[in-house]
Amino acid sequence: MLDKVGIAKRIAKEIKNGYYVNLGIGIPTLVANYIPEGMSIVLQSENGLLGMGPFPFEGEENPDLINAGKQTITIVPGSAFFDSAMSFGMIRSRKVDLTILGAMEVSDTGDIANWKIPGKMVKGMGGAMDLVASAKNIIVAMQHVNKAGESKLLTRCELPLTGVGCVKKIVTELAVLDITPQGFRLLERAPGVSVEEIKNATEGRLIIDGDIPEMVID
Amino acid sequence: MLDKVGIAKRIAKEIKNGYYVNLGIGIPTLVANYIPEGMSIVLQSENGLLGMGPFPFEGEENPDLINAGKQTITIVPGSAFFDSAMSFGMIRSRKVDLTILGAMEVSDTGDIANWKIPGKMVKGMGGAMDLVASAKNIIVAMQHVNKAGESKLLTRCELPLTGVGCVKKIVTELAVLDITPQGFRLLERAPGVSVEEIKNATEGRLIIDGDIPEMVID
Amino acid sequence: MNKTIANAEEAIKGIEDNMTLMLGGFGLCGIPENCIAALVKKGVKGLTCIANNAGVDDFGIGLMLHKHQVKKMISSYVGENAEFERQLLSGELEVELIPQGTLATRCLAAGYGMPVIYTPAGVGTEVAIGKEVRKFMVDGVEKEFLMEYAFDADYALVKAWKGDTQGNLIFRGTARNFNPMMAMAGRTTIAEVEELVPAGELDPDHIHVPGIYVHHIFQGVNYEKRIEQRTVRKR
Amino acid sequence: MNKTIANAEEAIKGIEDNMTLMLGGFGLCGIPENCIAALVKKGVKGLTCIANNAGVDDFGIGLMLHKHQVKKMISSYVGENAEFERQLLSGELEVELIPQGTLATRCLAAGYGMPVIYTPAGVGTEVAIGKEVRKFMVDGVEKEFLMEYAFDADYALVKAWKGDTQGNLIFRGTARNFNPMMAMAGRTTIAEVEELVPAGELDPDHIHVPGIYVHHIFQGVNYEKRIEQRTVRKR
Repeated sequence: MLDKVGIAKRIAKEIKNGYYVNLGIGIPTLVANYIPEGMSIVLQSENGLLGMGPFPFEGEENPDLINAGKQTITIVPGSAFFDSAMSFGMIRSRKVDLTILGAMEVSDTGDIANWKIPGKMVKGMGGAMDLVASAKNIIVAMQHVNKAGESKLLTRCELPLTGVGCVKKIVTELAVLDITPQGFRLLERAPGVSVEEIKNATEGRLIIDGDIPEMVID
Repeated sequence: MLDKVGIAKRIAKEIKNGYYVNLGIGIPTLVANYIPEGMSIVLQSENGLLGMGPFPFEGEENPDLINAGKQTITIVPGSAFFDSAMSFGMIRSRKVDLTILGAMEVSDTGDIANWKIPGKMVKGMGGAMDLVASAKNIIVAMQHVNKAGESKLLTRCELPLTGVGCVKKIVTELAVLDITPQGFRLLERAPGVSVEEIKNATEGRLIIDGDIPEMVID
Repeated sequence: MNKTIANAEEAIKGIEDNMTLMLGGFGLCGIPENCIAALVKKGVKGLTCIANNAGVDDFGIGLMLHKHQVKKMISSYVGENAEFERQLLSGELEVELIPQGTLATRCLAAGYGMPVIYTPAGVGTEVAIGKEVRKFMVDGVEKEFLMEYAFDADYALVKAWKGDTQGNLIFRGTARNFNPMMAMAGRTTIAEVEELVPAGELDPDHIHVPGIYVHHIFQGVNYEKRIEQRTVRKR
Repeated sequence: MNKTIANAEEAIKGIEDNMTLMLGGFGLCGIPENCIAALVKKGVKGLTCIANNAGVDDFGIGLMLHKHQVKKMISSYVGENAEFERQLLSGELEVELIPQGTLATRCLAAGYGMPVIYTPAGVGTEVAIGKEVRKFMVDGVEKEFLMEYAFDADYALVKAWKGDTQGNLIFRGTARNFNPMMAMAGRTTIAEVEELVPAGELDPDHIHVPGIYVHHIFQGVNYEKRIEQRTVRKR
């Protein structure tokens, strides 16, 4: 079973040289720490930056320089600032190669729910609906089951949707799966996790085709 | 009867302090020379400039600095460059207070034709259709009659239209007129021109209400 | 064409009860601090505020919420604000949540004179309820889009880094965010800047918002520029 | 993410007969001189060119017309070019004239992922023939708009003043014009610049086109920058 860092590390392996990547809040943010050495990628922050760098050294925080999670950040050489209209313009026109975000539920047709729990205070969708509606490649980082042990990989999302038929790949504490017309397809097992466990933790249609390898995470 | 300079001088009197003004090619360009001293206006050039100044001194021409007529120009302090999308964005959102342009024909309902003569090489509308479709205030500088003595102020334009129901005011060699729901309304006569002459030169509906004063030009 | 006025109080003179305002900023970054303070002091009420966020309890739009000046928020994300939550649950405050890109593009549409725009954001979700859905071909595939209207705001209140007396604006870092589009979108636009310079001192190639979009400009005072999430790393 | 390539020849390698190209520039100001020269040398034919103008007889797109490489021009104004006129009248060349703001905004739409935009330009004229007309309220009055589609171009060829190895672009003066929107609109975008600098040398607040929109960048050579209408005043 993977911890959050494990999920982040596994997702980092999906990033290819030359990618422009948008990282959501939470586990996706951690992915930036595990991008293979020597790989040249650019992080987009939808509040208006290409070329996001790491957190600043203490004392060097700049209130005019934050990411979409409102955290103080730095920039890397070759970065560019722009306004929110251009930021979502480049998202809508599919210039961002990969979007990594968290989810509360995903359906076996690629629907995603990650912004609203009825009965709880609703904070809003931020840029998530724009990102999922336009991204050419979306990887979801999420927990396979909730605290009550119920599957979050469903036939149909129960929570209000963020986007329809958009998720391409999912990395959970148990498995890597992609979305096919036939439902979730199991690609890899987390270290020490059996196919049976994944089957039991997945409510939606699940395709298990041949031997399922265990993930390799350095 | 006014010459071109006279028409330009008369139109210059329509400009108010604080106006953003777009000047078309031809007589409208001349208007810039007769803006009353001490008046603060900004000239927009739709190829991407606010704050157009006069032609450069010889030897100081800059190929990267032209107006919408492709002439070398200068800029005044406080100017700003922008791209063509923003330029027409500010035109469409009616931030430009006054548009002055030439015309081949105008109808008594405010239609304008100024871009195409069937049978002759068609060069294109440039930005004219955008300007006339959006400007909140359009003044047309034109000849009242063509070389054959035929009126260009018509009941209905014969040439292909540039825009519909958009012209507010017309200054010709003979008169100043505005467009009302009842047709052209004669406001002023050019020096030495009689109401009768204007009547004869106007094919469209013409309202002559009371005494028509002679224009005062500088 | 001098658009300079003395201060925020003078700038917001025309803002009355029940108007619709746009306020620039993302979180607390790039917010019009001086204008917000002046609005709180003036006490106008019943405002509809178009702003990406609603500030925190004791800063930004949170200060206006505390004085019950806001009738409705149109935002993409409104966390980090207990008073906001209280007013929302008690029914005092109305909230319309819309996707962040939709918010930005509806401002752009207003500034660029486009009556509507189409976006795929929110298709198939509750955001789409009551909206026109239309299919267009994108990269050879049919895709659904929502029609969204341009905003119409009485005032836009924006904050820039530098500005000149003609109203030209330059932003810095991610404090730019929604400010340029809102500046272009407001029926009347008020810009507060950290540094106001005479016309001619800004490089015309570096202007982010040309002065034609700005009606009043003033140099703000006492910028706090509070940081919402201070994150750092060790040396 | 180094997007630098050696020169125009390498940049246009992928451009084939019958493709659709966007070419930046207004008149001869800000045109991609090096790319045009390379296209002439390569001799690709049957091109559809989206460009505000068609150059003059012996410069700009006029050079491509002279070699009969252009099948169709989509422009707002095409005067100043005798060879153009000859080919048009003889039926060799097809021309679609569209309003200049429509041209700019159809590029913007492509770069910003908007399938269509609405503009009042051309309503009631022959430009509106065959197009959807729709009414929207503007300032309390109903107004008609035309629906215009985003452009879809295989390549955009743009010219900037400075650029860096990541593809970030900065323009100068009115040489900016259509270049930024075309850079954002092309499926593949090639930028030629007068000065190419390493990443980190350009101020990130001054970038007009972020590198994400640019696929190949190179430093151009031998810029002529011809002036079309030399107008001066006496000292």
